[in-house]
Amino acid sequence: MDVKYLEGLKPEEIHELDRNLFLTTFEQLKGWSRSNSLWPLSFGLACCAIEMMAGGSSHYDLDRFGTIFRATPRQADVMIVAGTVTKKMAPILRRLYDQMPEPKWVIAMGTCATAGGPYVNSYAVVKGVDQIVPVDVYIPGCPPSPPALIHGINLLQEKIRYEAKTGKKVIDRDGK
Amino acid sequence: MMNEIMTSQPSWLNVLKFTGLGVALILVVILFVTYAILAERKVMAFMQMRPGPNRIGGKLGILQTLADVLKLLLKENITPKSADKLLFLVAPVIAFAPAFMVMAVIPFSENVTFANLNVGVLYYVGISGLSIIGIVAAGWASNNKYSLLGGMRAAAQMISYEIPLVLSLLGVILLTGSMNLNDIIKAQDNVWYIFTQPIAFVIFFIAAIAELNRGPFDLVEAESELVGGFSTEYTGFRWAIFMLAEYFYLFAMSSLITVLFLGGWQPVMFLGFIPGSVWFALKFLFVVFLFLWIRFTFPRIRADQLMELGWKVLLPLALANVFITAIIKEIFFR
Amino acid sequence: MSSIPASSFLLLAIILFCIGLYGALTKRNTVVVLISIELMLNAANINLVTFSKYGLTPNLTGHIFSLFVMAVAAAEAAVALAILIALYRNKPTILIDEMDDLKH
Amino acid sequence: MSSSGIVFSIIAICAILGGLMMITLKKVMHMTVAMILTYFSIAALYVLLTAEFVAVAQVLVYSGGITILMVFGIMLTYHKAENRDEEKVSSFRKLITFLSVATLGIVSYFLVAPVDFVAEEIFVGDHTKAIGEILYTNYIIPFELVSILLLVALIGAVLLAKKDKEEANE
Repeated sequence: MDVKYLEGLKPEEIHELDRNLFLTTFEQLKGWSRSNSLWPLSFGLACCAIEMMAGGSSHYDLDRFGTIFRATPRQADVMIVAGTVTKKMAPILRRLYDQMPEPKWVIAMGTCATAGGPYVNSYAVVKGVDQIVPVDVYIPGCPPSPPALIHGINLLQEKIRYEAKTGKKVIDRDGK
Repeated sequence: MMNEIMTSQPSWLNVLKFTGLGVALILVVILFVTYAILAERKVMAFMQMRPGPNRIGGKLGILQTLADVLKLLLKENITPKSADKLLFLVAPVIAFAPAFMVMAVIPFSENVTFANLNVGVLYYVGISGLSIIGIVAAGWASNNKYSLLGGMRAAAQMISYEIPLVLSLLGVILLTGSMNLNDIIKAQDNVWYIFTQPIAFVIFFIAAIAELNRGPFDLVEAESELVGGFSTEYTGFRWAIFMLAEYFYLFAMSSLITVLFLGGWQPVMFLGFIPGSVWFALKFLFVVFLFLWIRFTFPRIRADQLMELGWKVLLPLALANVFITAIIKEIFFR
Repeated sequence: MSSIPASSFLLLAIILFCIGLYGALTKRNTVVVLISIELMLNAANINLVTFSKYGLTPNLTGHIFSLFVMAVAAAEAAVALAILIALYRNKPTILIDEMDDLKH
Repeated sequence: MSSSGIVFSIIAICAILGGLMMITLKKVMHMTVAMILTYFSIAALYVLLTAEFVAVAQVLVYSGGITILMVFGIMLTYHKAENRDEEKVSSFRKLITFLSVATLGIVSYFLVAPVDFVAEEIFVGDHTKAIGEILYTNYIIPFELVSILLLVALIGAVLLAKKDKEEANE
């Protein structure tokens, strides 16, 4: 909420105004709706994608959390980077990320997407997808099992709700 | 109602009355759409032996669609840089408006019909054909190869299946002797047309699935080949309007099938004490369930198979049905 | 209903006919020329339907004739577009005044 | 002014607006969409003239069928730089055309203006049924001829648009 046009207020007071009752409730409502309908872009790169598919199918059922895979980035909210990102794939990944509408999130699934994984010494592999796009949740494992993916999605939901409720960032990228 | 409004003096009361009626209907249909989407997900989950959405709104996930819609409303709306801006904005409206217009002729119960047209059936078919233009325009305006292919496929598919759809209706119209939907319901006093016109029903149902772009004929937005079809470039609420139009058509088409083949608000034998609107709702929900069932049971078919089915199987069958119905009517029901 | 004079329908038909004629004469794109011709046919149809309601001997013949006109228009559009596509295959242009192979 | 008068004005404005947009817009696709407005308004006009069957046929044939055909025609052919091509038509030719068309319009206006027939209820009840009966008694031969015409047009269009065998093999 932008209330900076009110002159002569201390930063703390502005912050208080930002978090007043009505706006907070509305922010929380936004957080509730966004966290409960996280539509991932179906974007599988390697073996992690198989686990992601397993997570989407009957036994683990990601649909319980309101998570349905979308084929087009224009209708997706979260990008699950499932697998090794090669340097050749990196620009395409970045373009897909840019095509997603705000607000958007990224989950780095598996050690490859987190930090390069077993291929960290390869000349062709990006050492962690966070060098290309801002990552919200890292899921360890090689590959992580579907429960781990579900845990990651739950963490992201929690993060969205926390940020909506308190107005703080979980990861402060600007260093404030 | 149409004649009333034409002959009356213009007054604000009339404007208010008809706007109010329209808004009431749109609210009912939006309520249906909300829960049809949820039902789709829940029924699909049930058929695939999994729980489906169950995190918000209790075990049944009653608030799931609400969250989805709210999220789509709050999303950023992107207009691609190379898109045709004007048409990109207008296309969802062109696609949506006919979806609501077709509901004017459908008799929901003995008393609730918005316009009792003499050409009700043809009106439905004609107006519903208009939304193809919205879809093609969306595909063209997006300036994206997938969108364009999806739009062209939509046009080809919907035009080809409109022909068997109309021809299968002819059997019903022949037996009734009228294109008025109220007359068609009254003619089903004793026997529903699903029993006297079984071939027509099957053809109509298959053609209806193709007209609605639902599985197994959802080639228009086949994810594995066309990303998102004509709506690939649409974000947030503009995309939601396309979805809304699709589910409005589901509502309208299910109502039409109920009216044409299942006797509309006519009760089943001995159960006449239950009001007609309840009967209508029951039959209508059954048809909707049938649509969902078929969608989750059959795999998507190829584009050439789709065209072959339409032109080489359904069309001759529908023509034969018209021919046989005409002969039978001439011999036995003269 | 009788409050609208017949002349207002006829006037609308004239305006649409003139727009169609202007389009058919000035546009170079074949598809647009076709659309303009369809508009002219439509304007004629308005007259037919108007005189089936107004006039000395109003009857349903006007409706029937407008239906025939529509059928002919549909046939014309289909054949014209087929010709356009066949021509386009031989000479990639859609501009109507460049289709002059018979002249040279 | 009664409600039908207001409705007529709205319809007429929509129809003329669609026509003018068709003349002025640059892109062929936009022109086609503008035409749909006109076709649809004309259908509404038929409803106002109590010709429901003709109105529905208008929507089916024009707005549904012919327009989609045009869209296919647009998409199957190459449309580059519509703006430049339009400019090739000299403004002198445009002016002359406009003047002659306007003259035609004005002359026919003076022909039409004194027409003051009264509307009559030509038929009470089911129009569609009456049309069907006339079509199958008085006008049966034209009706059959039209069906043959449509069949010939269908076959002709398919043959014309089909690729030659050698061409397809290339």
